[in-house]
Amino acid sequence: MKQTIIPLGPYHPLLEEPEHFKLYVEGEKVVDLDVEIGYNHRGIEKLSESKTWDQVPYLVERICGICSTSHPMAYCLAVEDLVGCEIPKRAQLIRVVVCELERIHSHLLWVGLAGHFIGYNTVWMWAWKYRETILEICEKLTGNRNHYAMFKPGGVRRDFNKEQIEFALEKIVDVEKPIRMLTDAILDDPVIHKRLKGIGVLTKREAVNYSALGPTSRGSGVPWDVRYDEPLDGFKDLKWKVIVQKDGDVFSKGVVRLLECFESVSLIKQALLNLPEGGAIDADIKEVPQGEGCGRYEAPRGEVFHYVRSDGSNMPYRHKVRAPTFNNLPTFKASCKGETIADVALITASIDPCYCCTERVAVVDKNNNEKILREKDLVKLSVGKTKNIMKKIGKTPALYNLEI
Amino acid sequence: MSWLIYYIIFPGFIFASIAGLLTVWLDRKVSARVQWREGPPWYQGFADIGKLLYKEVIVPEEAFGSGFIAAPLFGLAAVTLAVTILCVSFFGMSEGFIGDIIVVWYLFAIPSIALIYIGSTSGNPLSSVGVSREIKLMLSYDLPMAIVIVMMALKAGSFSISGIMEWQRINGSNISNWYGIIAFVVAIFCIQAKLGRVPFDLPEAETELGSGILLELSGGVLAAYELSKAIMLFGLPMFLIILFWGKGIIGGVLMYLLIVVLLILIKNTNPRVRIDHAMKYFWGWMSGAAVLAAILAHLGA
Amino acid sequence: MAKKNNQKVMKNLKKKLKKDIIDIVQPRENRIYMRVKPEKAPGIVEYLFSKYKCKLCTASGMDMREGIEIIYHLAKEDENMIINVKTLIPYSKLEIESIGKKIKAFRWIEREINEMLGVKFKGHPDMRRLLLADSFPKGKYPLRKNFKNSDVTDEDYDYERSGI
Amino acid sequence: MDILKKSFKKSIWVFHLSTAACNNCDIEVLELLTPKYDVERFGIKLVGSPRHADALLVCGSVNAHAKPRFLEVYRQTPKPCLVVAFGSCGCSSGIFRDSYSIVGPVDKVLKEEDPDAKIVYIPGCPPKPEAMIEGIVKGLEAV
Repeated sequence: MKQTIIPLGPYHPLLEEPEHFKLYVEGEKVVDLDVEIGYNHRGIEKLSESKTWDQVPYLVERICGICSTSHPMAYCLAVEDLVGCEIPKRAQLIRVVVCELERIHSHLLWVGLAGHFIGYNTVWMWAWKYRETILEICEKLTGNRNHYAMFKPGGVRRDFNKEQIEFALEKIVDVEKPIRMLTDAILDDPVIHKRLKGIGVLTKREAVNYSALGPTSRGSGVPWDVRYDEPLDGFKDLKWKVIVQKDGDVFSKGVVRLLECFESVSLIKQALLNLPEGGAIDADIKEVPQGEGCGRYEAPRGEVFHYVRSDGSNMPYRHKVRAPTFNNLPTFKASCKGETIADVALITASIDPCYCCTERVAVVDKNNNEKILREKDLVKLSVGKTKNIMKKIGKTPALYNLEI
Repeated sequence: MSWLIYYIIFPGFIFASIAGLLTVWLDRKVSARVQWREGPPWYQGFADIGKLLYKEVIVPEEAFGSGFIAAPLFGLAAVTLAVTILCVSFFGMSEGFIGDIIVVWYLFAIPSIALIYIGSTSGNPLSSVGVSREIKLMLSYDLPMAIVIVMMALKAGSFSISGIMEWQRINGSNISNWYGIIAFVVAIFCIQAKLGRVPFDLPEAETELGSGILLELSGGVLAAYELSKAIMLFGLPMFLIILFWGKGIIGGVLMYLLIVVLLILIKNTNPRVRIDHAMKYFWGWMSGAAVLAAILAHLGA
Repeated sequence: MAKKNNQKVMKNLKKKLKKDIIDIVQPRENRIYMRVKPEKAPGIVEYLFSKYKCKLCTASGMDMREGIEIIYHLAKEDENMIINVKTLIPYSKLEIESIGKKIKAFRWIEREINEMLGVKFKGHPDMRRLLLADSFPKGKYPLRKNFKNSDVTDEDYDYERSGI
Repeated sequence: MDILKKSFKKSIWVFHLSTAACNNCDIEVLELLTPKYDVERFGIKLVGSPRHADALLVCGSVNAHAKPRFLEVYRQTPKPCLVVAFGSCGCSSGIFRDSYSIVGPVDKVLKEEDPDAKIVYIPGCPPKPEAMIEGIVKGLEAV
């Protein structure tokens, strides 16, 4: 059977990070997949060996634009694990607030893009419109829309004052309503059910075998969530639950993300309400003894792992960073096999690879008449599929309009 | 001599491009408004063309040099000729010739052929994919449109524009009866495809093929293509006015605005369709509707 | 509850693997560091991954004076414990059995350690470059201590091989 | 001739290019198109191919893997074109300055290819959307 392989150059007209996938396809069916990354390699681990302990959070924050507070969080936990010191309660709750805020805005970004992939561009515009309010809260609390620079080993750099907390509390309430509306609109939309259910299935055994992380594994019934498995003492007295779905297809991964937004909103409210009065926000570590420590935290896309080893000097001897997408990316081999090209764009979006940097999938034609399939090609294919599903159902849901 | 003046100044190049670029601006403004955005300023069309002329032209080595530059200019000239013939007889300045309705329709087809020529010679794999889609699209929308034109001409008993307009002036414009409305809907979709607008903008899908067929055009050459598209955006609705309305200038302007608004509406309310969908759509539904309209017209409804 | 079952994990780890482990230490309540000989390491890690139901967090390689040390970080979620298996591979014979042969999760991390530190993984299915550019000069390993950031500058990249 | 030059200022077509960036600037670029900061009112449009582009929006410090491709895209854009170095990574490779895989910020890499390329710097990590619009507008004057 003729195998088609489409190479796709790293530079893509719309935007996105340069990631390059090669998909070996027979006709419409996907047979194999090859990934080529490295366009973004900036040698961060080598750089952090030339930074002092306090400078590393600034560097580590710029690994990924949208989970830019999980890396410093995991790094600070690693250093605190190495030093073995206790962090004041108020600092922990401030950390929880900032991390959960980022989880919402990262999930909303994903919801917008997933909507774009199946042709609901209104979902894209709405999700990103409500994401603006979250960014406003972040800017109010931490001073910057994304790279917050709030954490340092031993605690938090800045404190929240009364006025900031009121602003955040009142704004977070009027974010919950639109997310509720968006979730209901998406979850009970017949076309989305037909479109997302049963494709790109990652079985539980495969998820364990690839040690997938975050929503990708929780969507297949594997209840790994670092906030639950290795709870910070800040988390112990907050009430929340891990969201797990069983059937591991794109739909359940989406459901996990959407419901997590609500958990995050309630977490933020609880944390902001019982911030302990006054109290130091920093256990100011004087010097780091020899030894090693691992820290891990639940980023929006999965568990971020940092390993730090020190030889007593004021710079880390070795600093290992592992982003969640590193484990989730190879799961494509399992979940993309046997799917049609039209669905591949959705499957790549389902693991939310660090802001769709891998959404351009290459389908290569063996007898080298290169059929170039770019992202919008895939989007169009998937939109085409949505259209004929709608014909079958004979109803055009309100969400489905406004091609951008 | 008077033909030359018509061609260059009044209904020809200058007038058509101004009207076309204003329509392009109207289209972008309304689409932006629909998405809560504030659209571009009124002179946006002129600024785009001006800027493109200001830029240098890059000709890829594989492309056949002079042909690459001549083709869009050739397309532009053909479109302006078509618009001149249309407007000359619409404003009653001089008698058209027999069969000029067919001539106009195929003059409008020349820019697409020019595009296919550019796309195939530019040696870029992406534009070759765009070329195959453009050819398929042309084939699909020509069939229903041809049926509509022939039907209108037979109804009016003459193949010249002024003849059709004369007939409609006497016994009511075509749009006012059943077959006219069906044919009008078919014609609107065919024009949408001919202009390459969103539901059918397959050949130059922006992020899909990296503006596929237009990938290699740059500078003045691209300006020629954009201008011909703008003039077509002005010319094709005029073509429909003659086919379906026929009488009066004021009525014509109102009809023109109605058609443009319809085109914008279609563009904003549905996502791009896959190429095989488009072909099935045109050959199936559209041709069926055109044949139905023809039967109705024949029965004198 | 956490106190009690952590001793339990330490005890049965000792019981099962006692002869292979050089030493095992538990500095904190949810961390275990275990030092193992390079030939034994793949066997132990596979045992921990499959039978003992641990998940692979990652593996980090370090350039120590006497050789390259690889630490396999495995997390045992239900007892919220991180088990780190450390092996020291001498410079003289820089190779180790690849775990990626059997378990897919290890494939990418082994490719990264190979290109960054030069450790050969015997039997790895597709050992290619993962992160570094193809035009990166051969034979240079960025994460080694003797490699300075300024060693490789713009000129050393020969761009013909970058496949443009 | 200055009519054409003036119209160049009124309609800028932008092609986005990301070289080793942390994709935060990429999101901020997309935010410019959303209803809140709509840039289409200045006639700025995102286009699909470097051939049509007048401004190259480069996010991220250029790493070795991306350098040949970035220069290739620059050669393909018809001159006169504006290169916008986006964010502190674009202006000075930011925090990744002395890493082995970074071969210098946008202007150092570009100077090799074409010494008198017109470059606009928009610092900030990520730059605020207002700063971006102001940067592009300032860039127009320079052309």
